[in-house]
Amino acid sequence: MARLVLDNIHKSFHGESVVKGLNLTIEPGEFVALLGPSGCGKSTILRMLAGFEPVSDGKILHGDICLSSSKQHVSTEDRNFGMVFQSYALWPHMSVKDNVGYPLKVQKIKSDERDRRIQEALEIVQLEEYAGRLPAQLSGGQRQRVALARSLVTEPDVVLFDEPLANLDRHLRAKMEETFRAFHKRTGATIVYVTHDQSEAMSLADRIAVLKKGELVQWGTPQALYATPKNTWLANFIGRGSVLKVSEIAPQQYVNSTDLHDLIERYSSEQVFSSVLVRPQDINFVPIGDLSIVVTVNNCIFRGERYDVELTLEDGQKLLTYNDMPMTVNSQHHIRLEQAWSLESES
Amino acid sequence: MARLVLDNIHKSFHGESVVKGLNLTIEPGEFVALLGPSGCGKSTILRMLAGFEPVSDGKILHGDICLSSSKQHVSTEDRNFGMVFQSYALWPHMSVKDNVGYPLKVQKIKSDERDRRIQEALEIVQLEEYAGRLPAQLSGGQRQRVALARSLVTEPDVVLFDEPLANLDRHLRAKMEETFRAFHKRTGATIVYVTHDQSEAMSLADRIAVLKKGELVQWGTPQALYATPKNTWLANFIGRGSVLKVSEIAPQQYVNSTDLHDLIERYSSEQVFSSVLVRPQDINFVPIGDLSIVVTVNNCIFRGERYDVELTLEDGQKLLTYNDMPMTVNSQHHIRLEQAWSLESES
Amino acid sequence: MDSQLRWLSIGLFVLIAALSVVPSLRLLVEALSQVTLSASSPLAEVLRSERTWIALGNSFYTSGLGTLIAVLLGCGFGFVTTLTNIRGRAIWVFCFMLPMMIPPQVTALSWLQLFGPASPILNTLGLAPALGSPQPMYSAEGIALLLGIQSAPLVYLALRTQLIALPQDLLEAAQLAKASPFRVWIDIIVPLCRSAIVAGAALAFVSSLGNFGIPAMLGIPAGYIVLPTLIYQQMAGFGNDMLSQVAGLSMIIALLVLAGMLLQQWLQQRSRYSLLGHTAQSISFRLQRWRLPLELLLASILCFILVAPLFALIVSSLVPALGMPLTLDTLTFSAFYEMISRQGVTKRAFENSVFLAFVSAFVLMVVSLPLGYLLMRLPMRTRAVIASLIEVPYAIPGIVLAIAFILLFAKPLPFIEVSLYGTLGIIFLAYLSCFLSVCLKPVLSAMSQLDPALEEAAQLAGARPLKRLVDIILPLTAPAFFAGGLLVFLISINELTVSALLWSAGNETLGVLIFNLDESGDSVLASAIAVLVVMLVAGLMSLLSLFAPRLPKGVIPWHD
Amino acid sequence: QDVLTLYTSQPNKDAQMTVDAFEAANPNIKVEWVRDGTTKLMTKLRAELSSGVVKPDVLLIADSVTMESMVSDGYLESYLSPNRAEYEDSLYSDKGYYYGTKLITSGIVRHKNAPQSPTDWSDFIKPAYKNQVAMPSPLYSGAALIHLATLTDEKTLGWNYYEQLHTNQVKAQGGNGGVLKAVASGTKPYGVIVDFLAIREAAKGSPIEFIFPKTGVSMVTEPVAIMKGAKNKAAAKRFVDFLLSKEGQQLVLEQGYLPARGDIGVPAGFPKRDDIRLMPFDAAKTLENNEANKTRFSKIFEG
Ligand SMILES: Nc1ncnc2c1ncn2[C@@H]1O[C@H](COP(=O)(O)OP(=O)(O)OP(=O)(O)O)[C@@H](O)[C@H]1O
Ligand SMILES: Nc1ncnc2c1ncn2[C@@H]1O[C@H](COP(=O)(O)OP(=O)(O)OP(=O)(O)O)[C@@H](O)[C@H]1O
Ligand SMILES: [Mg+2]
Ligand SMILES: [Mg+2]
Repeated sequence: MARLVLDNIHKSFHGESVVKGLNLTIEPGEFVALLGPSGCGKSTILRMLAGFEPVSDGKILHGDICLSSSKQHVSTEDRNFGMVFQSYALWPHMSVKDNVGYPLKVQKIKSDERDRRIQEALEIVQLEEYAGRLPAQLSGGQRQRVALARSLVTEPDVVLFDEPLANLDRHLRAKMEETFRAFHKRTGATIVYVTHDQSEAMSLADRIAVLKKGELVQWGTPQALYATPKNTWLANFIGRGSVLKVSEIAPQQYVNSTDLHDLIERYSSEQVFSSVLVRPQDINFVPIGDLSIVVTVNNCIFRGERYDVELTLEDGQKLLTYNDMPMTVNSQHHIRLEQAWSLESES
Repeated sequence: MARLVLDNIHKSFHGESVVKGLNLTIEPGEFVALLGPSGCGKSTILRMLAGFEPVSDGKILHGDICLSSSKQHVSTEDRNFGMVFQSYALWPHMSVKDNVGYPLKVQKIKSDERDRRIQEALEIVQLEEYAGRLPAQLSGGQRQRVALARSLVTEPDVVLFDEPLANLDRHLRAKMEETFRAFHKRTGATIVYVTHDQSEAMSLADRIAVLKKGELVQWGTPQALYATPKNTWLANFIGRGSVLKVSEIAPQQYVNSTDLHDLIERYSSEQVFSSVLVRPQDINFVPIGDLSIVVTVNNCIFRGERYDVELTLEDGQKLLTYNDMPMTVNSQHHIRLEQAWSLESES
Repeated sequence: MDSQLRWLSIGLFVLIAALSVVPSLRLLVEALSQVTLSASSPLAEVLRSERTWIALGNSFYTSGLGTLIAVLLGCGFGFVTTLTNIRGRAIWVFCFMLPMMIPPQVTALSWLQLFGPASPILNTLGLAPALGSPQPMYSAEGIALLLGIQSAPLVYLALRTQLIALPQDLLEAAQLAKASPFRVWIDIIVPLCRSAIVAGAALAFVSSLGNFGIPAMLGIPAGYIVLPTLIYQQMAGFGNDMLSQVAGLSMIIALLVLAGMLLQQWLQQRSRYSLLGHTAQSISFRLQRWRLPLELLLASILCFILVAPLFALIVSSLVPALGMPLTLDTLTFSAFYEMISRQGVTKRAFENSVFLAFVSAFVLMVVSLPLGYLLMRLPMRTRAVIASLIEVPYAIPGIVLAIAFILLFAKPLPFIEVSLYGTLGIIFLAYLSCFLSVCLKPVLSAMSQLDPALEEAAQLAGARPLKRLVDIILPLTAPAFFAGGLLVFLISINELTVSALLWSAGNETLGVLIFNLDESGDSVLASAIAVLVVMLVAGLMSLLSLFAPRLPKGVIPWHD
Repeated sequence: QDVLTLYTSQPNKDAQMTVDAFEAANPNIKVEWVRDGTTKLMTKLRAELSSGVVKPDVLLIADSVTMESMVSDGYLESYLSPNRAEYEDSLYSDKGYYYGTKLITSGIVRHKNAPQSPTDWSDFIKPAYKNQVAMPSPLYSGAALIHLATLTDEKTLGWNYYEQLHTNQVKAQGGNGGVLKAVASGTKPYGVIVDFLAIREAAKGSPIEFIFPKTGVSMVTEPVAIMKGAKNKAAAKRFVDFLLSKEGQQLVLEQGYLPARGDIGVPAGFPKRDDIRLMPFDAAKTLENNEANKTRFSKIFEG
């Protein structure tokens, strides 16, 4: 086990920068998630870590060994990394069983031990009955699970997951999340996990790196990211919530209910403004009273356990909240904002 | 516009049944979602609708026309259907622009009109800048968006979506959901939408069909599915919640708080039982009192806006609820269950 | 770089140098050997001669047109037999492989007879042309037509390996876009197969360029020279600088190949797409009412290129002497009897040729796996250069290649003092050198379309290059390998021009045997042997079908 | 046992017969032989010589012009065989570099169903033969080149004759084999061809016949020669002597060729020896004019 250091990594394709000056230090055995909008460079980072793409500049260190730099390149098969590809990359000519067992075969594991471990891995992903099938005879989700099983049979130092659960339903995802936790605990491997599902990232990762257009925006624990996002973009990106323009206030601090209502009231008449983040659960419908503002229901969407309600303030700003009951569009209500977090304006 | 009828559809691959006696009537212009665990036959149903796979038995009608039966088969290009493939199926030799524009080119739309519509579609999926790229030079999510754009340029009678948003982050998904709604409104097309994301299905679809191992389990509005699931399996599958074994009670009815606590108490001593569904939001932590039961915190997972809390009853049954604060594992608490829904036992 | 890879590269580059570059270089040296400052050096004479340039132009025309015909035929057959629900697929494919086995002279002669003044059919119908009326086959276009037919299977096999790897969903997406089958074909299938078509076309072009038999048969009477016939003219002269002139002419062919390769590279550069994944189902267009007409069309084409020549061949092997009509009275199996009973040479020739063909095909298949793999990893330009170097020995006429091998090997090998000259070994080496590109072409085009992620996944599993080659790349490109090996086998089993100079007593090949018999007037015996060769090949091919269930899918072209 | 290496352009069967007979007469010598068409054989030999090896001890190839060119390049050993006295001077080189062993003449062949019966070369320029005649091309065949040299030297024919042949659309073929096929299969009813091919094939039943033209026939002599630097000169000399001996010439007769020695007789199907007119021919001069002849021919026939 060794620390994984990405030191000022740059990557460009045909002159176009895709990853720009990325610095990350991943402790041994840490579970790290990469989050970011589609096309921000997450897969590219994994591919550089795995050694499929050379870095354009900077270096990747694993402990004392330099894995990649503009001069050096340790080839993938010498890295002892595991990976689940976004495109699965199953070998079409091998059965499910052979696909999963191939890494073991390469490691010359004996065949009964191998069978046992394949069996185990297939059980985890609930594909025991499909052992003899070819990948072409599987459904999308089943293929993804084969790819997962393949990455779980060996015990690599570092495992890279590229959206490993994108095609699975929620129950299977929950099950798989459990599996990842168990795998992580058992092997102590360092895990780098790319996902577009924040709740997945939040629940699995020790730390999360949020990327935007190839640059690191924030790097911290899930709680820190959720509660104290750095700027407007991040606040919008992580979790659900609304960014409100209010009267000026110092960035990066909590604002309590009284102050918040005050800031909102003062805003309308001012030019200079700050942005604050209001989470939906911090908004309550209240009877008319001192600390309350008038809102109109703009939209109401059913989400299973509850409804997403989109509200409009009198000055036209939008707010998102939840409600257990459907609400009539265009009806007027009063709400109180319990707290908010003030943001840096985006650079 | 015409009604789409799936009449007792069977499908088997090499003698193995994958879809079994499916009956669905989809009204013209309806937005229908197919939900079900991985491998339950969703993609196969779409492929039969599109005409890529012949049906093994039964027939598919579109208005008065029999699209597919064991005797007849209208070929895909005569169906005026659209589809987004789970595997995207982008043509690797065409640029993004050409991929999106191909259906228009086939329909001999003039080139300026075509350019306009391609431009529009690319704007919707936020890929204007990538028009000249080849699919191989795109990220996973970008490829998926190209596939989406391609399905949105034309105006088919029926559009089939196979997990069209699986690789997109939540904000882009929200944006795309909007797009689907707008598209549906504008074209009035019938839409069959496969997804593993229930909240997506719930928010988009007029009606949802839930499948299990190739069989239809329930077919109804999202609200009905969520609130009044038919059996234990469905209750577990749709939304989050816990199925509790309680003393016997008639199926398919609401149970109020008092009755529920009574049923739970009586259960421990009995043999015959019923199952009820308790949604997490119907569980409240309360001070010790009349209507309350003791629980132990089993697990507590951060999910961004709140924590998932897994509780254990004294008889070992598990319950899921939410809490805004983290809770210490193994600490004891009292809860009250506000309501529940009684389920049919699974066949 | 990985040490396995490094050793592999070094080994293979030595091999390429030995097989392709050294013979070509030796010819170059020979071409330049007598260059003096005076204007009368052989090379200068060759370059000055107007006929050189006429022949060059003619070669270009016939090979180009021949390639076009080969592409049309090969692709037509390829698309119809792989993509449609035509009946009896396996039989069509099987039959399409066989015309390669019939000496082109036989094909030409049978057509001349079929449509000539002595045609038995036309004569009974009263349609026969007057004695000595002009024959359209004696023309550049006639040459091109035969060249095209001869090399169509090259295109066919190269294309087929690509077609069976086409991901089905790409076609489905096009059908959804309401593209008619024709448009799907034009817009999706053809572009996706372009790399294979170009590879096949390149092979056809190069093989037409070096072909001597067809232009000799049809071009000489029309006074139409191409480079290989010009080279033969130089040899037939009595001059002492014949070797340098011949070598000089061959270098012109080499230059033509290099130019062709640049074109090919340019075409393929823009058609390298890795195809994600593979499909299990084979694509099948439903032909409906077009099926019967299409089947009839295929049948009539096969009649022309296979049945008629084969029939002519069989007829001429069953009469006592050339030109006699086949009737119940004249029918005799004496030619077969004589060839079979004269055990010695016939048996030896069969053994030698089958052995050489098998071993060359096998060795080349084994070599092209790592070679193709390494080439794919080279920068585009380097790859183009190496690929064209490999191509040169196949393009220059076999007889010239044989000269190069004599020049190289006539003396015992240095250090070990073993002489390869006069053994089967030298023919074997020459075959390797000559047919390397035939085997490599389909493999390269298949490899270029492989999804790189599949290999990356194996790298993650810790598999080193050799292991990846065997476990991942080989099975995925197996049809291409087998296509390459099959082509080498089919071409070398009755190969003539290379072995013509290199054989020695005891080391006869079938090609040499047939040719020598034919040349010394025993064309009836020659036909008998040719019939036996066709039967042998057909037999071996059917035998292969027996192994099909154990081989990866799609490996045996005539087995679904 | 001595090993003698022979390069020959005789047809397989004949070569085998010759070798068998020689080995029978000389049991202590074993012959290893390579057979190929003269052109290929010479190409092979030239390539070997060019890399500095002398493989064969004896050559037995179609024509004397080739031998002449080998002489001028200094590749042949001179040997005065005691048997030469029986031969006409023109059949061997006076320094003993090579000896003609048989006479292969080029004459006329016709299909049995052909309407005309040509009797002389000049018939081929008559309108009735327009586009009906095949001949071997001197550009590809040594024997045809000698034929050309012989006919153009003949005063009554000359180059004018060849120009008229072209006007009359006479078609050149790659070699004698091509002509045989064209005539036997009826694609061209008439042709120019070497005698033995046509006569043998006709004997087997092929519907053709060979005609010795009135003006005379051209001929090649299939000379035998010893290589300079031959490993086994003694055996080579024995081989030359054997071919020139009466026994050797008898063998030629059996094989169906006109023997070079005048006192042996003619094979079946040939006219009496005296009825065959041989046109005069000078090998050394032909070699000298060789390039010019080819160029002139290709100008006429390839435009
Ligand atoms: N070509 C085939 N041959 C055999 N079985 C197949 C084939 N294609 C699909 N199946 C099987 O049919 C079942 C249904 O597949 P389908 O692709 O419809 O599932 P799905 O509901 O789309 O699943 P997912 O959510 O994982 O994409 C699966 O169990 C799969 O293994
Ligand atoms: N081969 C390539 N050539 C050119 N540009 C590329 C290539 N591969 C990726 N890109 C570009 O690099 C950027 C980052 O791609 P990457 O695949 O890393 O994104 P990602 O964060 O994984 O996105 P997603 O969530 O959509 O998978 C994208 O804008 C993509 O278009
Ligand atoms: Mg990605
Ligand atoms: Mg699916």
